[in-house]
Amino acid sequence: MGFEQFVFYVFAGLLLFAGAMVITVRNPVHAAMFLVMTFFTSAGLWLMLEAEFLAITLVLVYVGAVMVLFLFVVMMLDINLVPLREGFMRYLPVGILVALAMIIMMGLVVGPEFGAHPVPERHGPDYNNTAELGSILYTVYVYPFELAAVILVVAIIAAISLTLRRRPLVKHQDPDAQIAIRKQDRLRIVKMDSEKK
Amino acid sequence: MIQLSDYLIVSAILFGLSVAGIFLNRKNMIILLMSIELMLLAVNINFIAFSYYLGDTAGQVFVFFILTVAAAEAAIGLAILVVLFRNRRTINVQDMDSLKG
Amino acid sequence: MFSELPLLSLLIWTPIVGGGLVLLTGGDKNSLEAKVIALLISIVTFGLSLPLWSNFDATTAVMQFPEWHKWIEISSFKVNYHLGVDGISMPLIVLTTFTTVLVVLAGWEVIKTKTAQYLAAFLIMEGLMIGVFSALDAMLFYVFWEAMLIPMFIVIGIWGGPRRVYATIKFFLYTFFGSVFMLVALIYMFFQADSFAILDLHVLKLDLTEQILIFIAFLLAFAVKVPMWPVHTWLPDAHVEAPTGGSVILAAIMLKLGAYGFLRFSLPITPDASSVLDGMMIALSLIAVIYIGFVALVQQDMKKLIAYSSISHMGFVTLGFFLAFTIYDNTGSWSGAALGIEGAMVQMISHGFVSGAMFLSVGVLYDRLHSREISDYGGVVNTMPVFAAFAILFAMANAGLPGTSGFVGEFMVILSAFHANFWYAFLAATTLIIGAAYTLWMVKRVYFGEVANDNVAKLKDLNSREFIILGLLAIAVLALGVYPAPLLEVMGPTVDNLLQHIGQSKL
Amino acid sequence: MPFAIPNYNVAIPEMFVLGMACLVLIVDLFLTERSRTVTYLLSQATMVGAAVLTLTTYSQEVVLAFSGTFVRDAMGDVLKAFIYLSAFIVFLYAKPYLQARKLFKGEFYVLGLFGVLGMMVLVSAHSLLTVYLGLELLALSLYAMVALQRDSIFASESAMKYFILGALASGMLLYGMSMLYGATGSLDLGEISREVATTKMELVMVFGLVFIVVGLAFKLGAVPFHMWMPDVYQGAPTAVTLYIASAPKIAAFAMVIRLLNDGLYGLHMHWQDMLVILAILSMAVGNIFAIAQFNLKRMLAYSTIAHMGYLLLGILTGSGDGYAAAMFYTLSYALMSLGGFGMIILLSRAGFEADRLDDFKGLNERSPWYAFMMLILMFSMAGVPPFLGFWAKVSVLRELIHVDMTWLAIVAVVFSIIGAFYYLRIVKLMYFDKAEDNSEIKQDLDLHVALSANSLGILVLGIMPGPLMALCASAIGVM
Amino acid sequence: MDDMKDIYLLIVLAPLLGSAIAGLFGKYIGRSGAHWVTIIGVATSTILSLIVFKDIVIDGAPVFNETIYTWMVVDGVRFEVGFLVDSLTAMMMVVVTFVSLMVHIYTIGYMHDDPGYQRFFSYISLFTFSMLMLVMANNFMQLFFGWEAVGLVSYLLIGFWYKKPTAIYANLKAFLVNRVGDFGFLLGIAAVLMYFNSLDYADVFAAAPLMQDMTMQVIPGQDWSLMAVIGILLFIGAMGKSAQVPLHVWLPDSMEGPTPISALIHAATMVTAGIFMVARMSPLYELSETALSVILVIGSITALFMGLLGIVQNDIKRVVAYSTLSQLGYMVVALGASAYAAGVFHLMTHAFFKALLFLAAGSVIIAMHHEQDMRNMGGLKKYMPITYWTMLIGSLALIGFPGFAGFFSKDAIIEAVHHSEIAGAGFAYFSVVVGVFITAFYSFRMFFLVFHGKERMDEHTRSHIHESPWVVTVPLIALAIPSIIIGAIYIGPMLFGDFFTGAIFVLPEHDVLGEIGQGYSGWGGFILHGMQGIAVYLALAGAGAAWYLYMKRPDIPTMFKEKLSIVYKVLDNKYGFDDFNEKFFAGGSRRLGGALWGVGDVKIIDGFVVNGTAKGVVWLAGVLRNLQSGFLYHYAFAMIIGLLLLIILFVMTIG
Repeated sequence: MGFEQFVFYVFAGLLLFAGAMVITVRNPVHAAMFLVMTFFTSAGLWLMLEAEFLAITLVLVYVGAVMVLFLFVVMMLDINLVPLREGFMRYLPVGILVALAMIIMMGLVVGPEFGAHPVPERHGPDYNNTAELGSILYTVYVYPFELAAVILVVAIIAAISLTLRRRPLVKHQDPDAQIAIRKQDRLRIVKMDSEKK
Repeated sequence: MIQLSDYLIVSAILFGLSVAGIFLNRKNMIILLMSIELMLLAVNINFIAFSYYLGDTAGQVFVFFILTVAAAEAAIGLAILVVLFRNRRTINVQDMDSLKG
Repeated sequence: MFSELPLLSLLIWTPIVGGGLVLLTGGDKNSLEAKVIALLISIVTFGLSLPLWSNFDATTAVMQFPEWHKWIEISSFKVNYHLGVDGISMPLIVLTTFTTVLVVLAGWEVIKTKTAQYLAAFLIMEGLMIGVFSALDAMLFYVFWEAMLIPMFIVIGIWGGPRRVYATIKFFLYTFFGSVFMLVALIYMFFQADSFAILDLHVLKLDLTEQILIFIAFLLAFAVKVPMWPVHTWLPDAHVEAPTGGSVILAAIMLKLGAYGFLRFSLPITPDASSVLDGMMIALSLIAVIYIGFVALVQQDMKKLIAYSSISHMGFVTLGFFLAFTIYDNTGSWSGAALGIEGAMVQMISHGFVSGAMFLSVGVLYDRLHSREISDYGGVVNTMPVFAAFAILFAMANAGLPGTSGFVGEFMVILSAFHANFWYAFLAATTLIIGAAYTLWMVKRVYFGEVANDNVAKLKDLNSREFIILGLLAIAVLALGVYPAPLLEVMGPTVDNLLQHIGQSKL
Repeated sequence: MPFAIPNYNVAIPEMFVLGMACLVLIVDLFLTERSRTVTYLLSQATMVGAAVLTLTTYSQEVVLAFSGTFVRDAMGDVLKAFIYLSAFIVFLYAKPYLQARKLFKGEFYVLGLFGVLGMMVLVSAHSLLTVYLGLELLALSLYAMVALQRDSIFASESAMKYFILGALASGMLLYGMSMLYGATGSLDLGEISREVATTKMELVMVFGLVFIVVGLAFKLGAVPFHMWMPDVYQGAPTAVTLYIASAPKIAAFAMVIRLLNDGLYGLHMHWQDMLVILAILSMAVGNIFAIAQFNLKRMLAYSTIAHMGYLLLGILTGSGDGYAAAMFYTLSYALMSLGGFGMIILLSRAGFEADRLDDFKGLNERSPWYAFMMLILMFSMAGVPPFLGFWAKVSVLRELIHVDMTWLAIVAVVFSIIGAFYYLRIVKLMYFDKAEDNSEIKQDLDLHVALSANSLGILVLGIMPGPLMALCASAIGVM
Repeated sequence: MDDMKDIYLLIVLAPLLGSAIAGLFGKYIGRSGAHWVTIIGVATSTILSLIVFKDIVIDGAPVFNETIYTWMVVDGVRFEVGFLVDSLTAMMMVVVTFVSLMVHIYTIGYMHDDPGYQRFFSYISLFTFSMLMLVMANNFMQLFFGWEAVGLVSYLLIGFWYKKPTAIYANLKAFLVNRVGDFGFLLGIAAVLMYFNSLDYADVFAAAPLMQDMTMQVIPGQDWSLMAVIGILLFIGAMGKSAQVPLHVWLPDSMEGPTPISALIHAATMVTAGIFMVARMSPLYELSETALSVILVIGSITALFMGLLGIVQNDIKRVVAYSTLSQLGYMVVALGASAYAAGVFHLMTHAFFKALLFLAAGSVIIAMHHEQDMRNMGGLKKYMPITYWTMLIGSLALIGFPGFAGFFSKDAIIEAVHHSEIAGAGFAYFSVVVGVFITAFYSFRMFFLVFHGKERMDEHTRSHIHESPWVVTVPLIALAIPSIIIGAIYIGPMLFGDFFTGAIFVLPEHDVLGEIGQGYSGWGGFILHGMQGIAVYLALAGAGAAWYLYMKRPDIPTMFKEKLSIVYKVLDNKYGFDDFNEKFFAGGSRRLGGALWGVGDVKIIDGFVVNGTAKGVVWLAGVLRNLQSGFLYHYAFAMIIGLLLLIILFVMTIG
């Protein structure tokens, strides 16, 4: 086993361990922490695959931003954790069974098909992953790039419009609406049979 | 040497874990979201592995976009979660059954 | 002058457009203008159908008054607006226009709510039914065929009796169930023939398995409509719950559509399958005649009784259609086969008059007492002698008395059945007894005897509107019974042509 | 790498919609509640403008742009035109509904416009990447729109369900895409198509295909990936349901064609079998479940599931005619569904959602005209001639029979009989029952006119379905 | 010949026209208008019929056989309406129109107070039309038309008093029983059409000999003679119309109708249609001894057993009715013995004297204020002399008193049967001979009970008894005359002469009348020959026995009734036919119908299949909807499991 393989197995092992922990730990904060660990370890794997830019992005964006967001929400919502774990053990066999079936099927496909794929030559030290990505991102993939921007805009709009509360905690009147209200907006006359005893 | 299939199998197991996560954490919305992040991570590993072994950068570009979109998705997802929590004071999936049948 | 006009199109669209007009008057109450417009339109339509008869060339079997326009044309789908009539369809169209006039009249004072909608539904239905009879393009046929269900669904559902919702949904789903398989069969054949033209389908070569499957698909559609045993149970419910007009149209025209389908589609398109499966068809027909006859005997509701009697009579129609092959197998000649088919067709027309008249008669009583139960009546002849005279006439026609139209078809079919097999004729002829039994027993209980109760004592005899309706039908019933030759003349060449066609195997 | 200026011309409609969406977003900031109509008008103008831009440059030619990530062809243009039309109608119908519920905010229109943009991207996608991005753009807009009614338990619950399941589905779709990428080494659909024809990695392809089909099935709402639909349709504000139920289905159709035909036609024999299973399940589940519903929106959701089953029938034939039939089905469905939800809006008013079946009781007495309009819609959905829905069903059945799958056609018609039952029930309620609620129907004139035009259009197209069929056929290129 | 055609048309249409006017415009033309218009119509027919009779029979004009119009042409077969007038037809026309005319006149008196006066005249004129259509037909289709039309009128007339429950029961019964006969008749016609490809008498008769050896398989594998099948099927029709056992049950009940109807339809004309038909079809029947045997046996059963029932009847009309049944049996026996001419001859004489008996009975009934029970009569002789004497003439004619019309015809039948060698002839001979005694017994039982002995009616009735008005008595007298003389006049030509040549066909080996005719020497000789036979003495013995038992020793019948209560009961129940029919056919049909409906339609087809499917789907929907649990994780599971299954399914199939 060469060094490379060793590193791979360490990262892969940690990745899978952390992944397993994410779904099994009791506390969402811990889960988030293990998720961070999966990001770090997979970033390591990506580095081995010469995807340096993405590895760094993963750490920066995901660990730095997304997971913080997660944690923030977890803290903010002040969730009662106990009922959320109910049924965990009960469904463990099913979960394992399904997951195993899925993994076996996937393994059966990707294992033999890609088992003997030629391993490419490593790039030399002058290889700049970021530059290469950048050059096609802004040329060949300029259209998707713009779209990604739009998606981010939508996300912003959505997040704001869903969560922004104007003047929170302040009760106020809206005379406009009060005056504009009509009887039939509030009141619905329902005909009912007189009750028979 | 590390084979392409090694990466793919790691990714497959990760995918399997995310599926198991959905089965196991049936009530906790947050972990459900995290499971989905795991699934996307599995996909990303696939893409990058392919990209490397095929010597084609497009796979990495795809991952780039997946990361972007997933971040946006997470933002919206969490926003919806917040709205939901404000309405119901819980994120227990079990309580979310006013629409059924 | 009529040869230049697109007569068939006019016949189809005048009532449909007219129905729209009536609808626009929006007469919600007992609106006179809606009624007058509707009556005018129905009379105009009837008038338009007369040149169809007078200008009809009874010496040929080709389609007359043809119209052809492209309708839908894309690479894999060609549907044309193709109309025409022959000796089979033309009399049925005239029957339709005639009956509609009566139906419009029949609802005159009776339908007090949503009159305009009621009348519009019937006019639209009329147009659609004429469309079914005159369509020469299978897809066009299907469109009319299915569209017709909608107004009927509405008519039964809105103006029907207490169980109308059950009845009308049953009616719709039953018939819908039958027809969708036909749609599949039609499309299947389209790809074989690259045409939806019915006449092209007639000459389409099909192997026996295909024919049998297609035959069964058609059978489902037409058997439900006719209706044949055992898919008949929608009819009594629909009839009982429908308003009088609905019952009349249902019995007089709609049932004929199924029978017409057998002639237009099943027999000529799948002659070999018809020949293979004719035993089943005959068996089902005879079951309808006898089984349903006995069932009719025990009905307590007049409309139900007449409904069952309709099924039984329609059994004769299907019997007549499918005798041909057995006749050929048993006697080695086609002699007697035309008798069966034409007999069945006369039976269709006659049943149109007779069952229509009987439903109208029940309607007359129902309008007065709001009951259809036989036991609520008795001795009606004492208070309504004129009406009773009509009712007995129609009952006699229903029992197949010579001199009335009811006799002609039954007589011909039984004669033809004898050519096929003694026992077919034997079983068919039992209707002479059973038919008379259920009809006259009802007459006895409803019309004869002492005045049964105060309600009957208060009955008023026919008013002039009712008199005209029943009178017209009585004339039709007697005329057809005494002199059926003109009708048969019209049908003759077409039926001969049909027989010649089905005599040639497609295999 | 040399940088070539991309051919922007073909994407002008997209750019226009994007620009207008941003404009609306900004303008809306400066508007008061009262003048919010400006937002509405601008949105409608966007749709009209986009339609003009698309249709004036319509051509049968296939143009690839942006390094092959974007394709413009006749099918895309026609579908886009109908997407604009649907969105236009949605905006129109939605207005009174939103006004009555204090939801008449800029966000609805902005998100709606971005959603349209997402659909356009999806329609014109020619790369796995653009498919994914278009899908997400659309999906994210929809998630947000569903949750827009923030104080509604139902809306937020359904948004959550929609979101989680949607994310799961896109995860699966992505996994499939990764497999495809691995097997073909390209994201470009044209390239993939060529590779599929030659590659030896059939197993991986089919493996990836399964995931892709799952993703598509989710978007269409095919069983068993349909379960979000009833809840979302019911839970979302009707205006949003209206939106979800119409235009996105057109886009989903395009997505299916892009992926399965443009990219993976070589695997037709495999995806055909998958679609057969999905189609049968969808028709069965959709039609049977719909019977048990008491909520019209929910019932229409199940009916949509069934419709998607029929739609799949057309696609699974794998022939141009089949696609044309499916496209015809999609457009017909969109029109009918707009009408159906439009009727709910028509009968609703502030504080009252007319989404129970019982709310339609006695409509014929309250308003014969709208009862008649609804009757047209219901019979059309049931597939009864002479309405558009009939021809839609005929078209897909026809193509099924054309490719010798008559047995499937028979299965389909059997389920359509079951389906007819619940549509009839609506007609029954409207025509045969007494009204529970006799209040007058008060809505703006434009809604009345549009809804009438919508329903009558279905009748007119039912009588004259030829042009629309021909349009679909020529858009697919099988004239 | 054209003018003849017009005459025939007029004969037929005159009563129809009268009927239509009286029926449709009865309200406007009033009572006298109604009877005048119908009587004129029928009188026209009668006079013209007599002219035709003279023309054809006396002057020997050629047989008329022409088509009036073509009803329809189908499949190369012409269905036509046309007339065949030969001696048989001419005779029937005269009988029908004459009796009908008498009945019309009589009705003026009999129905004097009835509110349905116009309707009644309309019906009987319509009947005349129908009956003429029947007898004048030159083809089977028209025969069937007339056949059914007379049935219809009979139905209407039996139920004329539609308020009477018994009347409307009887008319329904009559119609249905007749329909059973028609059922066979129609099948017979169908058989004729199939094998002869024509319904025209002339064509069929001409082709019949060629068909003699043809067979058909009614039951697969069994070859039956075609002629026998056709003959029996047609005869089933005759059994219905001419009330032969077991289809006789309607005739006694038909007495619920007004008496003129009983005379006209249920004695003189309609019921003899079957006899006429068989005689008309003689060219066919001659070809099948099997059919003739059947006819013979059925006829003799009817003759004997129906006569017996006459003994126990107390209703005056029912006695006459059973005598009619019995006499019809005689006629049928004659037919079966190939003595068609004798049968028709008896038909003719019977028409007169039986009409006479009915009308006379009607006259009694009028006098008794519509009381029909003989136990409440007696001693009417002094009140109603004309009725008395005419009734006596009728009775003597009926029992076959030498010299009276009935004697000739009945004796001829007895002789014919005696000579016949067809299977069953022995039994038939026994029946007809015993029948003579029985006939005489019940006839004179009635005669004595009505006109002689104690006056058993109540005071009120007695005070009002008087002879009937002239409109009643004139027809009685007019019918009494032929009842006496017609037999002597026509026995020669009809039985032994060439009266029916060309109309009735008899094979030489069946020609019993020919055998008898060899010894024939005028009507006087026939009487003398008759006196040597046993029949005359039996008749006298019967009449004497009636006198002894009912006038002299009325205690004996009462004693019999007690001692032989079983026999009496059987007779009183009319051998149980009615009970059996009521229970088995009527009740059975209703039960069967109820079962088919309740079980077949309602339970199985509707309940189980149709609604069951609908309910099943709805139930399924209700159950399955729980799958849509509302829980997000269930939805996700569905997706994941769906994915997994798809993977397994598709990846496995490739791998």
